[in-house]
Amino acid sequence: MDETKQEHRIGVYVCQCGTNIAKMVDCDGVAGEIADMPGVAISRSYKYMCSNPGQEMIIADIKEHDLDRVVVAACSPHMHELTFRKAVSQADLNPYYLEIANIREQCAWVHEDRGQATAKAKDLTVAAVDRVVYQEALEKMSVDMCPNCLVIGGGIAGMTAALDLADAGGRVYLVERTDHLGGQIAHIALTAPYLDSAREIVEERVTRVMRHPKIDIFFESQLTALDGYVGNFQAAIARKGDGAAQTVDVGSVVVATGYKTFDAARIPHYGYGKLPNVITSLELERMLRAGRVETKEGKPPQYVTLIHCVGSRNLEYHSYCSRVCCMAALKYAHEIKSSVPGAYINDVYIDIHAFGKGHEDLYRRTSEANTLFLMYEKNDLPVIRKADPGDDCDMLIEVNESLSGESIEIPADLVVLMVGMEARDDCRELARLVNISVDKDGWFIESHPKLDPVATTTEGIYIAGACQAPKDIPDSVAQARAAAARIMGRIAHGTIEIDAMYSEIDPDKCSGCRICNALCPYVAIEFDPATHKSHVISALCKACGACVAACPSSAIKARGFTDEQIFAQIEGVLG
Amino acid sequence: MAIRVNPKLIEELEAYGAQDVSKCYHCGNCSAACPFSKEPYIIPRRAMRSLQMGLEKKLESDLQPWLCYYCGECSAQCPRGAEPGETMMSLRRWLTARYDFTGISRAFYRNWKIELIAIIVVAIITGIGFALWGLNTGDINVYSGANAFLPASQVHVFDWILAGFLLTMLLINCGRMWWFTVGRDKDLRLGAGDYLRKAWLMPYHFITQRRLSQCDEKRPWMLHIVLMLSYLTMLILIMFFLGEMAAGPEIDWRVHAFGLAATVGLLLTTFLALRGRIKKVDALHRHSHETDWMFLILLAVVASTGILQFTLHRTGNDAAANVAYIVHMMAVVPMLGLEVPFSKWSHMAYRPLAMYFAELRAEALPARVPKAELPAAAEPARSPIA
Amino acid sequence: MTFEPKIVGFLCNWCSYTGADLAGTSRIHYAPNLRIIRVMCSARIDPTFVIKALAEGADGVLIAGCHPGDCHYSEGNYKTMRRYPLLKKLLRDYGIEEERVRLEWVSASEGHLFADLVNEMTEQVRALGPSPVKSGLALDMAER
Amino acid sequence: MRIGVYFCEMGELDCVNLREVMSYAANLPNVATVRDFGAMPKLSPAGLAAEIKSQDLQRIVVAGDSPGFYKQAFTHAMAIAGRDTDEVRLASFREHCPSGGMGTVRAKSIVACAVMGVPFRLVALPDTTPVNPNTLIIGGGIAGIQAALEIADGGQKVCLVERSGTIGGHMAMFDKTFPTLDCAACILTPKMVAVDQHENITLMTCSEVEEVGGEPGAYKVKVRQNARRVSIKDCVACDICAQVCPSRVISDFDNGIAERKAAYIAFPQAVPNAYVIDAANCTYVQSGGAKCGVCAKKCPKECINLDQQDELVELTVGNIVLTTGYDLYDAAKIERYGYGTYPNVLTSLEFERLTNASGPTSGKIVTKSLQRSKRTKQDEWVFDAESGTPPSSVAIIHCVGSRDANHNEYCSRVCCMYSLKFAHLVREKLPDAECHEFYIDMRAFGKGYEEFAERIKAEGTNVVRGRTAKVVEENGRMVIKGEDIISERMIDIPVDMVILAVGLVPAKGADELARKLGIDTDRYGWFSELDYNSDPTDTERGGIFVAGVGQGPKDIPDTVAQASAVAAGVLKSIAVGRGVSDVADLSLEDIEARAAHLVRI
Repeated sequence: MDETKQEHRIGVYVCQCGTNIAKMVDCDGVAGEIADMPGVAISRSYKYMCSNPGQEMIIADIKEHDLDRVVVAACSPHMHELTFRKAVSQADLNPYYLEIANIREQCAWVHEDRGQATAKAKDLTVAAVDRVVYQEALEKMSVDMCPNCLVIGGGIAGMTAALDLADAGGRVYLVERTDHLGGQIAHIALTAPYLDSAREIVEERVTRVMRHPKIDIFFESQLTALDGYVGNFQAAIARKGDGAAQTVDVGSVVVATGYKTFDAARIPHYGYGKLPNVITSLELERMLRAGRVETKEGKPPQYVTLIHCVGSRNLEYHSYCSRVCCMAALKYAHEIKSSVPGAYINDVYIDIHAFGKGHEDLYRRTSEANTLFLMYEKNDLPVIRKADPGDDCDMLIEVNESLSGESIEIPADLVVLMVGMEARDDCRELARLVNISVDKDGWFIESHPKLDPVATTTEGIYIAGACQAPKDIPDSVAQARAAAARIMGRIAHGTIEIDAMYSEIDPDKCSGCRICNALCPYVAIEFDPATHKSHVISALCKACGACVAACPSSAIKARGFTDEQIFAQIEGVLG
Repeated sequence: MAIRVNPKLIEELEAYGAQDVSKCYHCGNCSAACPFSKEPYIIPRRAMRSLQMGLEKKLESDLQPWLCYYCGECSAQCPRGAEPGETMMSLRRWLTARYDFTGISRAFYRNWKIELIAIIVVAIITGIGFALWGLNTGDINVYSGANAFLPASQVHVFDWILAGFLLTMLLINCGRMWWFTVGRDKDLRLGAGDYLRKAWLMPYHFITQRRLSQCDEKRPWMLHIVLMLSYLTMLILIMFFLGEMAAGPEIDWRVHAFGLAATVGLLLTTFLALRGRIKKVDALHRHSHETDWMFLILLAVVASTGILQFTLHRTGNDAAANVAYIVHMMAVVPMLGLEVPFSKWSHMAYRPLAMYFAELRAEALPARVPKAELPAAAEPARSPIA
Repeated sequence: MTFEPKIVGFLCNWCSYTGADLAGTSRIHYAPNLRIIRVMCSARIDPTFVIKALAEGADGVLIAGCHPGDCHYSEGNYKTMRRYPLLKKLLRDYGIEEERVRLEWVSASEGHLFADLVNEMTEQVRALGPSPVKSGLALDMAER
Repeated sequence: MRIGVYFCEMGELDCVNLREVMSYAANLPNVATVRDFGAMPKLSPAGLAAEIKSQDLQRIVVAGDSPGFYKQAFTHAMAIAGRDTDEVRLASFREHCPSGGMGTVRAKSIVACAVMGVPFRLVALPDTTPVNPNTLIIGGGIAGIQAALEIADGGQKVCLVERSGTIGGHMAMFDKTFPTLDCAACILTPKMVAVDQHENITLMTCSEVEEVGGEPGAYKVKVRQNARRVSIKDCVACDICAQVCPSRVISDFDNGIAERKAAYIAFPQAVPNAYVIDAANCTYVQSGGAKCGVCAKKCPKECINLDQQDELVELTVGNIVLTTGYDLYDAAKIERYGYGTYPNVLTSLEFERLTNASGPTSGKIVTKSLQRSKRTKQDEWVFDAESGTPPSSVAIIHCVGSRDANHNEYCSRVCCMYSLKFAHLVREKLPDAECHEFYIDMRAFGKGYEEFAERIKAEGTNVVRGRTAKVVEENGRMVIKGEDIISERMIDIPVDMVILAVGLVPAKGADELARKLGIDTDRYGWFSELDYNSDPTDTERGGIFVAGVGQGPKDIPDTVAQASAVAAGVLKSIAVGRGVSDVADLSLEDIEARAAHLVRI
């Protein structure tokens, strides 16, 4: 195998990543040893390969030492494979003549013995050198970008994205599972922290969406299938009830399906469903809208208690914070007080999350309005019980109050449970349908938590609003716009490049057994009766390689992941 | 047994001057800013909390408000403008009302007009009483000696009656204070020995105002102690040397000296206090309850009329001196009869008592096991008071 | 001196490899005996990869993919699941302890689980001792 | 239909003449009664119900700066009176009333819309105007970078103006980012490089906006390009100029905990990757060319021109994006924490640099040591990896200058999380060190934040609920004074290092910039968005957008989302060739007419 290497000129770059890698791996040492490998023309170690000078170094070397292969031993390829491919191609070398050795996430950061870590880092780098030799020059394909867009969900996020995209000139298909637009906000009277009219927001958005000539709305409908690939999706939309689905061509998809509220009945402490005067925030909204905040007995409550974090920030239910409930609770404190001036309002909380613009002011105002804030420890939930007949209240809430260190009981005639946000039941189903992933809580996973909160691991599929994680209105709107922006950018180009990694069938080897046809989840393999052979529709292929492993006559090649490459890598890692 | 919270108490306290308690979000800044905040007496936040939650019983048996001398540091640093200092002041008013069995104090604090009326009524009765009595027993033109308009000997008797009344009231209320804060607490194991061993704390704190001297700001302490001592001196003089005071030029020079010193002390301090409350610069003077004003004004009148009659008498205007004397009495009687047992002045007795009780409690309390042990947390101070 | 086994891991790009990265970003330490090879999907893992690894001197092989139902390619891992028993049979025929080759599901959010898995498997293989394959089988492979 | 208009104020509005608005409302069609309840009114639903009945009202309009606070009283009243409770509408002035003269007119139009029962935001959609396809972005932090890339990737020309010598902003100073703890440089530098290489982006560093004229769609902007005195094109960042430069300066990039030369580069990955001559501290420039000038002589590429002059560049742009970010609140204003008095009391950014691999101690956490400074020629407390000793106990204090009526009342949103991150870094680098964290509310609200907070507690950091009141010195050691509220104890913990989680304030000059652009700021100086909920990144002025912390404290994901959101507005306008004009262009008559039209259909 060394012979094959001999004729190559490989450049190897070991990144120190500040001290991230250098702390556990002797980078210079590794670079030094690799330098002696056959075919390696140059081998260096540098503080930050990803930095501008780092990339410049690679480009310069490629030109100077006319390298034909490049290996970068650095962080995970998920981090910077693209960065370095770009650098390589800037030096007029095919970007796929590049191999990344992951010596940070899977070496420096997970080991404690510098010796062993260094040895492993070397093995990984050597393997990368072995593998890169078998890399081939691949070309990206470019396909047309359909300017139409599918938006799933008619809440504030969905409507905002739809409006922006339609205003920009593309046709938008808006799929809404209910018979009206507005989503969760349609059930809310006022918004926190300024107590502005939620209804006006909805009215404004809905009117504009309904009247927009470029938006087609599918009420009481759902996405039943999504075929194709970025720029060229075929989405099947079916109305509830009738099976006949309508298919539309879209270039991108915005998933804005939002959330569902936590089912308070799951928490035995609160007796929701058993005690008539324990209600959820949603039920309170209904009361407020009807203008009557009163107990089941029809009396105005003297004592009202708001309980925070119902289903949120709790080991048994959801560990995460639902982000909007705190402000909503403070808002309710004011609304109830203004509806029932005589009422005493108690607010049972863990921490007040008043983090946004105007939030702290609302918190201060709520305190000033004599709202009594009572703090409980996470996971030490309050317990609600019926009061004794003699009492001047309907229920008593037992709390271990942290700020006083007392175990207290709070009189209550009405208890409002601030139910948290939960991923929708069908999130996994939908995720599979549009081929994106969900986290342990059922929220859709963004392609990067910090730098790319709207894109997903699947090209052309974007997420916006509370389906990605709990969010308030402004943040949902911002994210929806962000998704729209990304799509507009794509549309402006007219075409898009799709990854060069896909499978190929060698017609000479193919026996036409058709095993692969059935295997492909994307029906990307077609059988040609004429030639009696199968071939891959590369644009549809997502390069999973299932067919490659299955082919009895090993006629299928996974570009970028060929058998030779992986064999070479195996030999490499085993030194 | 869980304690019931009572959101109504905070409203009741507004009448006593606690306007901003609900603003507190319990960051704990005030307790740490307070020079007196030592376990087991973490002040002022914990009292603020009890008040917010309306834990009446707990507050009633709480000595913490008395341990605060209102240096104002907590209010100055409070991030929410919740005025912890003023809240403690209001709690002291509320406690005074609680201790007072007659309910008069409560009436005074909840509605200052009642106190004002009471003062005026008492003053008028005193005035008329003394005038009539003087006119048919003595001569308006004679200040002292034989045939004096208001002969010292008789006034003296009156003084003693008044003192007796005043003392009984105070004793009963102090008794109640003891019961609320120490007596009824089952967890406390206190023998007569403990009471005796610590008894010195009362006079000690009464005379020295030691604790106030520990505030970062020393000026209030100096004023307070001057006021206190002048007042005490006056009291003693009146109680035991009234004769000499009323006597003419042949007055004993010591009485003379003390008398004048005390008067100057009183006038000076009341003047400064009044000025402070008008200017409202430093935190402790920013808020004034009506009862504060009445008390200060009474004190000013007493002192000024006192010195006035003295001067008039010395300058030979006996008639004028006698009139001044009556006015003087019109201020003195309501002050001693109303202010001392039922209003602000009573803290003169409650504070030293509180120091004493607090120390007793701290001694007798079973060692508290903290919920969570801190790595480097300080040990609870042995003596939180002295 | 204790025997330090060499383990080759074939990890799917979307779940297990990302999970391994998460273990890294969370700085969860584990045994350095595993050498990871990235494939797009566990379904790409050709049985010959495993044989090759053993032939090249690996004492153990780890195959890891998304949990059933979570596959990025919707059903790749089911294919892997079906192939695995056949692979086991093959190994038995070669006379290789089955425990040397393991199929596990590791999701993108299971950094801890991945670290534990590596530690546990390392100990397991260490207990088994050096692989018998190194001797004979390598030749057969060479002919392939 | 009979309508009643009721005014209830919070008393926080000075830009509206309420009397005038009321008399206007009284003359609107169908308005039966107008009443002013004054500031902070105590309303009785029963009383209102009686009035509704007596006046026979079918619709209520509650008007004021924040009328929502009083709405329910009226809704309840309508219910009692047996009317349609949905017929209570709000006329909120706080939301859409600009400061200055416009306030009263705007208030009138808002009332008009409410009376007619149509959403103001729908009626007040500004007209469109032709738009110039070029975009100006002011501020080269992560927000500016993200917005620039989004727009440039959309195929449009962008000019990114940055005040300092490099883009990257505060994020470039960070070591790790919460909650994933991936290194900031690793995720930021590629984007910076991308900006540098993008054919659609013109990068103007060392530049500031001097003057803004023109109108929406075609703004005329004067940008002052301060002389960098080093040719970006030719500089290879060989560092020789810095080595030979005699003038030592406190490094602003390292937030004052390290020194640099007057010829310097902020950090190795700076973009553009070229050195800068700090004119204010350059001997040559200050001496008017009389002294020094050695760097220019020694530069192997001869790319230093110490006599270079500032330039004024004229730009015409259709859209402007404000991403000016933030500064830290001045911790010295809070004397009781001893910042500036005790050497080892640090601000959050100082600690970021200290713990940063590319910082002065290359990431070693040590306390300051006394050394003779080459700069001032006297002993100074400095960070030095060799002579400095690692702290055995560290305190992290939350809410420094935030949530405090004496400083800033708002919450700075990021401090809780970065403080937890600090705790993790301290415990990771110094496993034997104690770490104490003092907070009021633990605001871990984002995706994965709560889990992160739990993890930090599990790692053995002592997380205490209770704000630290003061840092004092007791026999040579700093001592933290506070109350541990949960365990009912007074805190009295000796520490070697105190890290202040200092809150955020608008970036220096942001207010002036806002004035130049004719947009509002809130009372703390953060840029005012057009609508808090539905248009968080637009402003009153057409084609001017805000994103990131400049609009209000925000963490990186939210900042990035906003930055991308802005791109939507920009790209949209360019795609159809028309952008929106100023909301203020709409006259009261226009609004009335449009509202009436909307009611008809």
